[in-house]
Amino acid sequence: GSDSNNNSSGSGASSGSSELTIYSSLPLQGTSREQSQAVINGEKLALAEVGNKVGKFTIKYVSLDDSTAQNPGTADEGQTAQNARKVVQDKSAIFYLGEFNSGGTKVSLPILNKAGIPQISPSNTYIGLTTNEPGSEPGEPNKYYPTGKRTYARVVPRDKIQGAALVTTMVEDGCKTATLWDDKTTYGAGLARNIEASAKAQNLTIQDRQGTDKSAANYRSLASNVKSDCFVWSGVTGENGVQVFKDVAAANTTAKLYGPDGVAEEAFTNPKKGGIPADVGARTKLTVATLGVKDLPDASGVLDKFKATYNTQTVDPYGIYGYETMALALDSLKRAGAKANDRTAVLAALFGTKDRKSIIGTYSIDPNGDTTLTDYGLYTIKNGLPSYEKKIVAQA
Amino acid sequence: MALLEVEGIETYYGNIKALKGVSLTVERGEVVTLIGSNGAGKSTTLRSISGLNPPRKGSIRFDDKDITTTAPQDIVRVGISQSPEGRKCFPRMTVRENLDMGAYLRNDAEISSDMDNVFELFPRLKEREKQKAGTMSGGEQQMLAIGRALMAKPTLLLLDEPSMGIAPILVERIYETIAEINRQGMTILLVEQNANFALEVSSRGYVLQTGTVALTDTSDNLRNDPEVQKAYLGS
Amino acid sequence: MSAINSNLESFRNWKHANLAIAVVLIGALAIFPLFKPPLDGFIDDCVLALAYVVMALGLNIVVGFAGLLDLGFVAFYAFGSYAAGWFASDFFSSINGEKGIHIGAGTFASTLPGIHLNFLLVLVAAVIITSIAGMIIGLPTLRLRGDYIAIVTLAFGEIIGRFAVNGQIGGFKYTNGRQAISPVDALDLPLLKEFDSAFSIRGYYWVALTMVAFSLFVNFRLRDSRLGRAWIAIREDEVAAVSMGIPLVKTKLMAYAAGAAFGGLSGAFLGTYFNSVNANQFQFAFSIFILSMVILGGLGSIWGTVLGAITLSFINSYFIPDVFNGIPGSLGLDFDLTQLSFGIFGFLLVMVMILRPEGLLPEKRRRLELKEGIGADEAIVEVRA
Amino acid sequence: MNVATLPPQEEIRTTPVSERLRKFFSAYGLWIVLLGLPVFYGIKDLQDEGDLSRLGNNLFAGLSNGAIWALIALGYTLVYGIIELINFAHGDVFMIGSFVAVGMWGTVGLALTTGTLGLIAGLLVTLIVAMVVCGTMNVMIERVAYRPLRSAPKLAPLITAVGFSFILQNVGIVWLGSSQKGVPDLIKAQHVLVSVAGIDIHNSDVLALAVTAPLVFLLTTFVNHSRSGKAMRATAQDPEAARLMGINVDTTISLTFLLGGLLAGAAGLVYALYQTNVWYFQGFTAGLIAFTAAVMGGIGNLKGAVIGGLIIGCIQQISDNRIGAQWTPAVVFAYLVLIMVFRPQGLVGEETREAG
Amino acid sequence: MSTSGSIDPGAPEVAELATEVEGALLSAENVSKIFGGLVAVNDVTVAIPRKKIVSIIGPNGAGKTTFFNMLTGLYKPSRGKIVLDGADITGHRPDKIMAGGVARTFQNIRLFSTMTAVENVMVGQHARMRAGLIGSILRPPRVGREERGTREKARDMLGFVGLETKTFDELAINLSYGDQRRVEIARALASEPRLLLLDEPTAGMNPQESEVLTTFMKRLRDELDLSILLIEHDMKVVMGVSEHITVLDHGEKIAEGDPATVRANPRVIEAYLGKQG
Ligand SMILES: Nc1ncnc2c1ncn2[C@@H]1O[C@H](COP(=O)(O)OP(=O)(O)OP(=O)(O)O)[C@@H](O)[C@H]1O
Ligand SMILES: Nc1ncnc2c1ncn2[C@@H]1O[C@H](COP(=O)(O)OP(=O)(O)OP(=O)(O)O)[C@@H](O)[C@H]1O
Ligand SMILES: [Mg+2]
Ligand SMILES: [Mg+2]
Repeated sequence: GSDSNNNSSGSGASSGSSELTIYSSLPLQGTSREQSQAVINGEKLALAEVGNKVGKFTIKYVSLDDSTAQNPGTADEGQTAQNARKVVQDKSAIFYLGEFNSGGTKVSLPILNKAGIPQISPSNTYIGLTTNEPGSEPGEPNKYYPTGKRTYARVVPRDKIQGAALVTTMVEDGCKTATLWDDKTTYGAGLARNIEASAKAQNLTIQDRQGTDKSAANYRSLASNVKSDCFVWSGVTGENGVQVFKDVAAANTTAKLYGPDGVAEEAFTNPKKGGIPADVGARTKLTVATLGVKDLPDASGVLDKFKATYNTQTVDPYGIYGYETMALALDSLKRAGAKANDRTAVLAALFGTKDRKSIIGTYSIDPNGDTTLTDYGLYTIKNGLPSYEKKIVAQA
Repeated sequence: MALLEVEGIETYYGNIKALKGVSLTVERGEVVTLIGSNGAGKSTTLRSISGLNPPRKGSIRFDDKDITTTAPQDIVRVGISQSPEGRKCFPRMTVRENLDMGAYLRNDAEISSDMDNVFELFPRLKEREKQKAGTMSGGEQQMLAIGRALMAKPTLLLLDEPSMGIAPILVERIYETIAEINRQGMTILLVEQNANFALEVSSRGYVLQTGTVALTDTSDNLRNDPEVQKAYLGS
Repeated sequence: MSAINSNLESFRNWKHANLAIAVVLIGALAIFPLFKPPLDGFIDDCVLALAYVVMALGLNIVVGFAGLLDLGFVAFYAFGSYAAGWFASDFFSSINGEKGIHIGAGTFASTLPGIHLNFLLVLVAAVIITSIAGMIIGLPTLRLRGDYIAIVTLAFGEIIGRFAVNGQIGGFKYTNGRQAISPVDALDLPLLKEFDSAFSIRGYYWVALTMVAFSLFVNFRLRDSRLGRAWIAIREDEVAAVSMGIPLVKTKLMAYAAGAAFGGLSGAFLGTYFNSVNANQFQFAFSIFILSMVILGGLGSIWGTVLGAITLSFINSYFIPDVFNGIPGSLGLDFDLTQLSFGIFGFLLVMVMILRPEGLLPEKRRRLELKEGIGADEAIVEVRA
Repeated sequence: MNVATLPPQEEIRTTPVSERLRKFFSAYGLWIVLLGLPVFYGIKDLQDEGDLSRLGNNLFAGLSNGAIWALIALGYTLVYGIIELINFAHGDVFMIGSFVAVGMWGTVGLALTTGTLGLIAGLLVTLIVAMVVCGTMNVMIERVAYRPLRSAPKLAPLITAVGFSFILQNVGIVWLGSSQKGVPDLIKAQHVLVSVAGIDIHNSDVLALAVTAPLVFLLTTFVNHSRSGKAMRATAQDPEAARLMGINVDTTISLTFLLGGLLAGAAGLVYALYQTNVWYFQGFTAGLIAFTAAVMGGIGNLKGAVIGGLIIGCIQQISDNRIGAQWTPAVVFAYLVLIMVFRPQGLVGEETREAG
Repeated sequence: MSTSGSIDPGAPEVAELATEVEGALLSAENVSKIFGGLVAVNDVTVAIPRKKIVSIIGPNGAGKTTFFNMLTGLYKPSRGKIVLDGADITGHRPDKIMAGGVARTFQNIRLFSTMTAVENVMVGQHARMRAGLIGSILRPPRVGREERGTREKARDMLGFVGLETKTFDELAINLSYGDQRRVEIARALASEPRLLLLDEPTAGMNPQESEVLTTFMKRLRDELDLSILLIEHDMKVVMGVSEHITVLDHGEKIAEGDPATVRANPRVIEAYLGKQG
């Protein structure tokens, strides 16, 4: 049987010491490496901004890899579980920031939940992790919370919101029909389901529903079937997003092209960095859960610092999400005050987040752990960079 | 100076010492035969000479050059070719291509007339010129292996059990041929189980026993040696 | 030195040497977790290693014993894992009017919809499914020779991986694709309380160890049996084997089935242990990973396979992430080695193989073998199997 | 004990129907398999659209795509033919070829604005550099990873090949990151050059066929007719006998790897121009496809590799276009399995004799 | 060694079933084998009586080995019929035919090279054993007994063919050529055959060793009541043991009869024996 003297379950008063550890767990090998790296950069930046200190506590940052050489590019189930257990064992652990992939979170969440460790994901959008709204599976989300208490929050709005944002934009652009492909990841397939649902609600006809295989050399044959006004791809750059857009753009020279935050990065937008060519970029619009500086003046300072620190022209949305993940964690610790080493108190603080003014807008964390943020920014591509157009008012 | 001088060679398979100091010489223009029972080291001696299993000790000189550690392909170049044990034809090449391979290092005008000679010796090969060697019968492959070795037009020809699996009528032919090409000037070192034949065509012979030379003499003397008769010739 | 060697040699030749090694080893391994914290990362690595040992022992039957190069072993991992996913989770949530089917399921699992069988029943299901799958996959390879077998098994591995990713044909959903079937019921055995991996993984460790002991037992028994000899005969020379009265079809299929069963066993365990069955896992690289264990350990050698599996598994889950990647940190450098782990893994494979071409612990037969590079020879045309 | 047990009579006599079926399938099965998809969709197209241009487009695109697979498959088959090694690193050598080519574009200053002549000259330079780099690398890999294992068990080099595949992939990751990188579309790959009978011929198609056809021709001529080619074939069939013919086996094997590498390098460049994207994993995927192509055609057989590559190209296009990209790998491999069932030695593989 | 008891040639039902050649243990009736355009065996009929040694001789490429391969099921005859003890076995699988009592050796030795001599011979008994997958794993007493018995018998067989005890546990590949031939014969014998097919068993043996083998074959026939079908180019051996000889040339039967008749046949002399025969 199992050992019972390790009682970190539920209310774990962590260590008496003044050092707390925040773990991040992301796939550092394979195709997701770049986005993971962006997340880490954001997290480190946010931590550096507070000088690695919250109140009397010193914060240590440990980055774990949830992929393995044998299973790169995504959360390896074994490694993810091991990461979670590693953190459970660490009495100084106070936050677990991850996973990148919703599939990975399904593994780590139940373990961390039992130990009562607060978890924030920088990127999960899958609905079923927090709610049982349409698009989730039966039994979700309760099956991920064996203690019955919520311990998981996320800074990115769940798919439902972005799906609606994308469809709203397409309809506004005058599309009657759309082709929808997804990359078959938890993220891509989940978002696609929400796009479909939203499209139905807004009378946009989805003509062709396909899943792509990222290792395909090209999608020319598949693209020759695209006959609709609009094309939307629900996936991330790392799943061969650039090629998808190039081939669709070539096969159908008039369709308007749309992508989610999964591709709102330079690797996708900038031809010099391997992104789509400028003429395709000119036809492409993206949605990101971040508003531009003109609608969110507070963010500009952080963005500039980010650009300076990491020497880039644009900030990958995942860099922003990473920053906000850490910022939210630190904010919760700060609000827990002297009890920042008490996981229960920190959880209470996390779920007590109200009207937080952040780099991605003002939001609260609802009882499910979801952000109340519904603001999506619409971006076009200028000079190889995502350029903020306007705030989308989604017709959810 | 003898054409081939093998001096005290010791050859191993892994840690097994197959040759324990074999010495022999072959004079230019001779037919010399090696006899001995199974596992005595006859094939190993030939393999050592042609460089497939270089000896760890001892030396091999050919035409006054040391070839002890020379690579097999270079040994062919200096004029030694072998019809190996187990035939080793190229299974997915046709009969003709196999013979062509025999002449791989040659570049003279006589290749095609030499091939005709081989075909004359083994009409079956001519008949099956385009058949893949791998589909030939055992004996047919043996013919091919001999023919291929002849195609190299070597100074010294090493034959490892050329009569194995060959019909009696052809065995005679092969031995006539050996005598014939020897008359034309080729030196031959012959390994045979069929000692009766071998000693008939050769001038001298060596008897190998468990990796050493047990006896050497002229072929006539060996044939009449009661020991040899009893052990190798059958009564 | 030579005295030690000869002692070692005589021990190796002792009739019960394997039994003795196994008993001592497994005994020692059984008590070791008690000296470690219950959630220790090292035990975690050990559980994985043990599960891989079971896989590798299975593949060793197919590749090592019977000489059938199988590049699609991942298929059995997939089937085994899905057995756990299907029969021990809420995946089929609408079954039985959303009330679920529960047979010997744990207390928490009993409250969930879907099919929830006891872990032992899941294992049985996994073994049955994978054995059948093994035979079906084996069928088209029967007339093939040498490396053609490799590609057909590879093809099946890929096809099954693809089916796992797509997850749905028409309206019927049979996997959750890359979105994972999760969570899978915690491991619980009759008479013991549930093994909750959030508090202790010792239970998992012991179950894995038991599976290894079982696999070792079966492997040794099979190797020294009529069937084991038949496999080796087929590996050496199919024509001679069939001429000696060995039915090729049946004997090969049994190798596939037996090998697959272990893949399934381990797959079901891993599905349970990982608490999730994700189509991402079922990639060609996994087949290669397990195959490397077998070859690196010493093809056909049971202890070699065990050692190979442990070595590679630890390189992958302990050495690279926990030791190697920590090197810059301990030197005070801010250099991230994780992006090199892939290459390091490859480099180690190359090094080990070049240093020990015969494998870490070569099969006894191969140690005795003086001549190298022998094997079944040229093709046979017409054996109709 | 009764030794004379014979199988029961029923087993002896096959029923005429099943016998006839068996005969039928062994005679026509392969053709049914090969032609199944195209004929089915051809009829469907005729019904739905009244002409065959859609199928024609699929097949033509398939041929040009397949040409790239063929180039890689040739390298596989050459190496397999000579040392019976499934060279898993080959695809990754090809990947490095692409990376080198793309890197060279930058170096020699090729960009979208470069004029036609400059482009051709630049690409020729790139082609040569990519070929040379890959050829050399392939030879070096053989030296380091396979030659020391010449006398080891047959599967040992398979593992070093996998090891090198990982190493090269890691080089790719460090070089250009871990996701696909779009590269400048120098030749306007998807620009329709001409349209014949409803079939669009793109720049990329012309490029792929124009590079592949002569290379394949040169290679097959070289292997079948040159002295070194003969040496390669001989070494492949029996290295020991080859040495007895005066062939330097090591040199010949190196030469084989060199040729395979050269082709991989060429394929690397063509791939980059054709697909307009590169990534570290492309070699692995392409390698798998090329290996499949080589086996489909009859492993060790040059003609077979080319035919296999072209067939796979066509299947992929048809499947992408009709069945859906998500099923394409499954369709390709299912095809392979079926072909193996009907032709165990591959499409143009040779049979050899039972040695009795 | 009690194989003899297992064969009951006089059993009435067997006699009834016997076709074509009365009382023959095995008969090949008008069999042909065509490879592409090449007729390797053409319409050959051979009957092998019980407890007799019959030889097939003929020039290289005459079709002897091909004929063997048809008898043992490795090749399927293009035409014709093969009958074993009254049962038609044409086109049966090799393992079934072996189980029916026909064992063989190969022209190029085909031992299982990484198995010891004893193990090789144990494989020969495969068809006579019963342990299956489950039995092999659980190893009930029955299987244990069978296993021990098999090993015993293998050692007996190796002794019988004259292998030295100390080489019993050597790997086959490390044995000398002659010993490998012996192990091959022991392996074939271990299957308790009624008919033994030997393809050039003396190839690579010296005349002295061939003589020993000749005696041995006679012993097999007499002590184990075996029939032997022999392919051989060594006329001393062939003439010494055979009771009946069939001569093939270009796939066709050109002569048959007892050794003296065959030896005197001018066609045989011309095609095969040469002047000294
Ligand atoms: N490849 C090998 N590996 C290990 N030992 C070998 C090998 N080849 C030969 N031997 C051993 O070396 C010794 C000499 O063998 P060799 O083949 O030279 O004998 P031989 O005289 O040619 O016999 P035969 O008449 O049987 O051909 C034998 O003891 C044999 O067992
Ligand atoms: N698979 C095949 N394809 C084509 N021809 C073949 C095949 N197998 C055998 N042959 C041919 O059939 C003929 C008979 O071969 P077989 O091996 O039966 O001869 P054999 O009588 O045993 O000769 P040997 O005494 O040389 O062993 C030979 O000419 C051979 O080339
Ligand atoms: Mg010899
Ligand atoms: Mg023969």
